[in-house]
Amino acid sequence: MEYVIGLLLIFLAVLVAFYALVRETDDLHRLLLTDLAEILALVLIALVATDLAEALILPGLVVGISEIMALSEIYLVKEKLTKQPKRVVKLEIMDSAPAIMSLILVMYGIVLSGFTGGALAGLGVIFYFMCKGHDERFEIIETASGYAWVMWIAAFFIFMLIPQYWFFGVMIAGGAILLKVMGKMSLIGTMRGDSDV
Amino acid sequence: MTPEFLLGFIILLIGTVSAAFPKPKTWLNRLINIEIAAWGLMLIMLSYNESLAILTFVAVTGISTFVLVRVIERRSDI
Amino acid sequence: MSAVIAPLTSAAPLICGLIALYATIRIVCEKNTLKKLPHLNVMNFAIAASIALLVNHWLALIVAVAYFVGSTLEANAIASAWSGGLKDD
Amino acid sequence: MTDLILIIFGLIAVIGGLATAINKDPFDKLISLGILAGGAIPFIVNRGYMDVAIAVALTVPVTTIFILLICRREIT
Repeated sequence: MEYVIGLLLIFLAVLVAFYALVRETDDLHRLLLTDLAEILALVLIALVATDLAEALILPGLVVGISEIMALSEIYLVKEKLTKQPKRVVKLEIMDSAPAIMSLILVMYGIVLSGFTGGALAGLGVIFYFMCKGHDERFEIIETASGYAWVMWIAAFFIFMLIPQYWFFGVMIAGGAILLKVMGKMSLIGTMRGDSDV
Repeated sequence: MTPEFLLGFIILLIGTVSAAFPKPKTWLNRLINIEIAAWGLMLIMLSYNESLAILTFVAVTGISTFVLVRVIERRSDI
Repeated sequence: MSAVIAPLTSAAPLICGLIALYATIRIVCEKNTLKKLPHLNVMNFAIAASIALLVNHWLALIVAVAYFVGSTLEANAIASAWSGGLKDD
Repeated sequence: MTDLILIIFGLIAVIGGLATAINKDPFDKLISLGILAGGAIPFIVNRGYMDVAIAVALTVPVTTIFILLICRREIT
């Protein structure tokens, strides 16, 4: 009963969103409406209401964030908006808050581990880079990414050769995906700023 | 029919309608109205006890908001 | 003794919720943006208190602290951006 | 008694959502979004997911600060 009511309401919402998407002509408005359509699709999955829903939502979120990033980059290149903006807003909060705030977020993300912890820690790192500025130290991120690959392959061999230590392998793989997601997400934070490369 | 389910659908419908037809049609208004729909989705996930999905969804919403803000900032600068 | 305390402890988050509802109505009815912010702070304090009183668990205290810090930061950021941000040259 | 508290928080959340949809000034909209968050977080706490509530309460102001970067007041 609850499932049927939810399904009817969500189809109504999808109809409204796609009607707006059809009527829209500006490209940036269409990009924003794509985000709305992603949220509505996730509601459709969440209505399944078992552990299967949770297992389906996580890949949906991964695909959604990568889609938004790729489409926004394509849009920026297509509209020739590649140079930095002139007026960058500075808030008073951005001098005092980010150190403690992003420290808490990164610590909590490391405790969670996996893609969830990587996204949370990546948000903290983006916040820190956005507020404090950055000095183009990409080689650290590349090194971390290489170690993450090594950890991943080590976890794979543990699964294959000594399966009785599976918990150790799960922990190594979780740490590796945390490193990789956090490094990739922190690259986004360096894209906004006053220093032109 | 838990209270979270009902509340989540009310907020989701408010957010969807207001994001589809924002009143002063600017990019900023539409971005903020999408946040309302995101809160509705979070409450619906809560009513089905999908806690890990909520955590990931909240973090991903923050990151995608930053990506969209970067696009809007450069677009409205010219 | 505990029979006397039990209705009191369950009435305390209710009072905090009513204060939050009153502050919400004041925010919505207020026209000036700058005058909305003190009422927003009142609502944040009331919500943080009722979070700490709602569930009998020690982690609820940490949730209340996190919500308190986060919402105060948010209100400060809105006020700072409304006044035009940090002027640097 | 707990039902009455939940009804009050649901009312706060719905008022916040409607006010966010109706308001026109971006700063008023962000303040109303704060009301919506304040109404929604007690539901997470009431279900018993304290770790999720900590993460949500810390992530919401970061998202608001991101949006504030493109809010400009028209200097009159």
